[in-house]
Amino acid sequence: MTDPFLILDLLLAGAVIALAVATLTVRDLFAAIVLFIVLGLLSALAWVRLSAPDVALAEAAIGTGVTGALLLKTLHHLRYVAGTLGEQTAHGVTPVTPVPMSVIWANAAFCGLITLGLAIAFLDAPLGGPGFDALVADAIPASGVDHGVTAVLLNFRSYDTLMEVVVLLAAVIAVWQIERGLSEAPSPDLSVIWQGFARLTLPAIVVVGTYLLWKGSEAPGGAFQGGAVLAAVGILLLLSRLYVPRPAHRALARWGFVLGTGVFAGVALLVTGGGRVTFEYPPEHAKTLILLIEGLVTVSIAVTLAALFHGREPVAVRAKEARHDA
Amino acid sequence: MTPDLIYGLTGIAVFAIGLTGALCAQDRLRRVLALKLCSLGAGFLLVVAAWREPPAAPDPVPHALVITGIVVMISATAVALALIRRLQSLEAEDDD
Amino acid sequence: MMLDLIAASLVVFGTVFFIAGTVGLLRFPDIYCRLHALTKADGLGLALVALGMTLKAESFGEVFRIVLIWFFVALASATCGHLIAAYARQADREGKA
Amino acid sequence: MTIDAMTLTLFLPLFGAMAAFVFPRVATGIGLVTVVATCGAVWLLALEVLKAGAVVTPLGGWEAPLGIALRADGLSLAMLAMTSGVGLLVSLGALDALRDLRQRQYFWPLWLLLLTGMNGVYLGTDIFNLYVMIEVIALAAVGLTVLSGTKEALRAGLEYMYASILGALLFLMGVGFVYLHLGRLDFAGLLEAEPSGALSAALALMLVGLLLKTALFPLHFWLPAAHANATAPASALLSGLVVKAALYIFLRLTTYVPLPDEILVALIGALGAGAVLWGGVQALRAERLKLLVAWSTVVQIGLIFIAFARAGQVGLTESWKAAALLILAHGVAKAAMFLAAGRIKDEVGHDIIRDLDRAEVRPTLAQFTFALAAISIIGLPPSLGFIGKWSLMEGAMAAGYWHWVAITMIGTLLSVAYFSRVFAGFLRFDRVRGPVGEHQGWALADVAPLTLAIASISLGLMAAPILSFIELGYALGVTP
Amino acid sequence: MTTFFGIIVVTLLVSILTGLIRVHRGPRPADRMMAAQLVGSAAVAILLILSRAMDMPALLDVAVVFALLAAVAVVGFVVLASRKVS
Repeated sequence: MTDPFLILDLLLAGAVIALAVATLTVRDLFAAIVLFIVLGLLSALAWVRLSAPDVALAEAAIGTGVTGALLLKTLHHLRYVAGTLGEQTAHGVTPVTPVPMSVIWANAAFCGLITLGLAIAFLDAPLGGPGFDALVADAIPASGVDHGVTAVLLNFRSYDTLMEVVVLLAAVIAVWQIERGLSEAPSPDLSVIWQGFARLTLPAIVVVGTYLLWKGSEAPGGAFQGGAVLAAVGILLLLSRLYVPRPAHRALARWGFVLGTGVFAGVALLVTGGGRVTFEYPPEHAKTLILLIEGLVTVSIAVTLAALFHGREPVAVRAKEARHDA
Repeated sequence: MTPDLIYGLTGIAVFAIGLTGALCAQDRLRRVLALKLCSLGAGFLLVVAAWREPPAAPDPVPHALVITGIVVMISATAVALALIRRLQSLEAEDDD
Repeated sequence: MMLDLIAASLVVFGTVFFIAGTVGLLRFPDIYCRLHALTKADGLGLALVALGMTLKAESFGEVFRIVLIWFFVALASATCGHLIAAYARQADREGKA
Repeated sequence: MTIDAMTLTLFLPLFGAMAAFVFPRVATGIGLVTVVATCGAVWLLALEVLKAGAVVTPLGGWEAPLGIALRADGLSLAMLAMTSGVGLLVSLGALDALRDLRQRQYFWPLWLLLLTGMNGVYLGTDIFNLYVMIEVIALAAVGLTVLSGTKEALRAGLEYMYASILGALLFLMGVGFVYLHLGRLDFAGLLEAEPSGALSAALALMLVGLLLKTALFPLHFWLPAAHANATAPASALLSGLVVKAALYIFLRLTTYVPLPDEILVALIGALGAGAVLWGGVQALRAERLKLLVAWSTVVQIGLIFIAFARAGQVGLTESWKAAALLILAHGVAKAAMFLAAGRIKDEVGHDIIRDLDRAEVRPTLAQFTFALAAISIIGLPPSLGFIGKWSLMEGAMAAGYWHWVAITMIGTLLSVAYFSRVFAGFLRFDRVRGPVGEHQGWALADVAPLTLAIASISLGLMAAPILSFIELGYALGVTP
Repeated sequence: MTTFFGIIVVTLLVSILTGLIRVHRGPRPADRMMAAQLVGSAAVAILLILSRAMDMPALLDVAVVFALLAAVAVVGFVVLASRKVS
């Protein structure tokens, strides 16, 4: 009899492809976003099957969770602005001229050709082939942490990781530059039950985020996953308007955004000297330094992701400008 | 039929679907979704490339790369969505 | 062996609840009935599966995490059931008004 | 703590960006100091490269392929020097051009992050790291594009964003295929690799992604609107510097992994020819000055790709110098031109070409600057643009590729034609003009573009040292 | 036992996929969201079982995150959807 896990893999793969098609073809945008979120969850499951729990965690927390919240918020904003916020809403939100079917089919055929070429190239490549396995195994004892992915992210390729945090910083600066103003939307009417929920869950989420961060040095977890889970707290606070950003909070927020990048880059520079180059942590302090960097980067990631969700610099703007920013 | 083969082809298909969507989709939000699909496909490919037949452990480097890619992608998405929101606000103002 | 059997039957029962929930979600006529099906499936199905898995757990840490997961899902599902029902009722009223 | 020049080149703008963001009130001061300091770091690095040939730093002490190494050679230094030099002058120009407090606050952090990203690209030797860097560049560049906050700029910025993300994702997919095939991601691994199907697929994906980011015809659709609608200093940075980062990666990649077929080389040349012709015609039809300048960027990029293909030889071993010269020439001249166009628009109040001669104000110096920059872009001697074009045509003639010569000549004629539309607006005196306005004459804002324009011409006289400098450290030779 | 777990997981996955029809069909946003919530819970169950079947305790952490995010998504949906149109 066939292995049930093979059936599982085939089913998951089929579901992922079908969901990808459905995300782009379903008429209602809200449905498209929900399908996309489900697609993210199923991809995370697939990555679990490929023994990549770190990636599954990151995808679930960032690629699906925070992204889903962002997409829902944007859709809500667009429909609010367009004045079509209702149960049965317009399918798209931006005015479009319909594309002729011929163009779509030509594009699809073109992309089909690309797929074919890529599939052939993929099958041609040596699967389970060369990699960094041996190099990483040799270098892990000197890295200061026991978990491969964390060692790669924060030691072997920490330059990449620094730049990744810089990308987040660039994003939040760009978003603040694009949008501004205070949220004018009324407080949502959430009942007592929600308050009980918030009182119980918010601290629990904080604990889970910290746990993920702390666990990263020996098992799947780490700064990005922990930061994303902490960002979920921020998103819940913003959504329920338990916290409302004010212009006075801007300075603190700015410090929050640059804290992780600043410390990361600062440590990278401070360890130089005595024959060591940038990013070369002294082996005896490597673990401490990595934990320090991870901790502060987590804080920055959480603040930044929450700010990206909020999506505007909290400044007082003139009434006319603010009208449609709500 | 090993998982890497199945999911590798899945990744390529998802990437291609996203590519088609990015070229054809007209709605601004839908184009963002299409681009997210592309990044998901690339993630699949890298995770598959890292997979080794159990009990061998997978290569951690591509995993780290995918995590970086996910974070980079949400930054780009956030900026694109902020642009879309702002643009919609400005366009709505014009219509009044 | 006995433990295995109990764990397996718990997991099977949990799965049956999930299937029942899905059927309800698809077949029930309106949103409130579907909500009813959903919360049952969520709460009971996951509780049974989690209970089955605690019997198979290898360390106390695993048991703790499984209980935590069950707690989260139960709490979230209860709250969300309430919120969705309130939302649907509000939308219904506005629709009629 | 002893920090080498290479690290400084990367980290100075990064710290500057953070400081400028955290202290918005003094952002301008921080920004200027940082750009000057970065120029200094590049200068120190140049001295090291002159002495040693090529400088390599394995970051974290981990040798490639496990770690990431930074490498500086003649070519990367030429790009770094152009970036920081042009960047400094554009920063000076921005002092006057950005009058809105909010624009000033956000210009500096975004521009410094952009500088970090570009410096990272020119020093990078790891293709995944290059992916992250082009994303840093993309986000900062989009932020700069929409700095003016107008609807047109936002629309153009969104299109630019889509193109950028898609280009970067194609590149990422290519990185995935490289890993699948080689199990490593550094340039040295690419150089040693045996050609194969998976590698060709990887290269194709990465190159198409880069072509999209560098806006080669027909993937240029996003460029004109984005560059024409940004504020003047942002346009100068986007057109003069940003597209060059993707071009540079293209140049490196095609050298390390030679294109497998002559037909592909010819195809790239043909796309370049398409860009020259189509961009030229569009520039002739453009109604606004900044749009014309943006279309001329499309033309120039096409020309650079003709230089890639010129030798018609697999591996591009001969043609890269002409391409590098054209990249440098265009970077300097186009920045000057956009700043001058911004000044003209600022003083006249609009930039509609047809009505330029009817303006009541005559921004003489800005017009003079524009004309000087145009000399380099058209490719008249003794400018750097002329040297680049000349070495392109010389090689093409020597190899008997007369069609590339013909395309280059047609492109030159077209550029003379579309720039004369502007000069006609500058020079016609037959209409009755109003009284001369107050901005006329020697304003501080004109100094920066004028310096750039003069540099673009006088650098042509220094072509020989530049050529020997970019060859330092086997820039594109056997040992990376 | 592993085969048994495999069959259970496949059954749960089939139930998820059937539930997706409701996401696709709607008709109301709340219907779609409910179906998504069911998918989330079933995915948590799958992860619980997989963590034993594949012997990867780390999957329990993934399950915790799944459980949290389902809650955040639904709360987000309700809050955003119930803000009044002015």
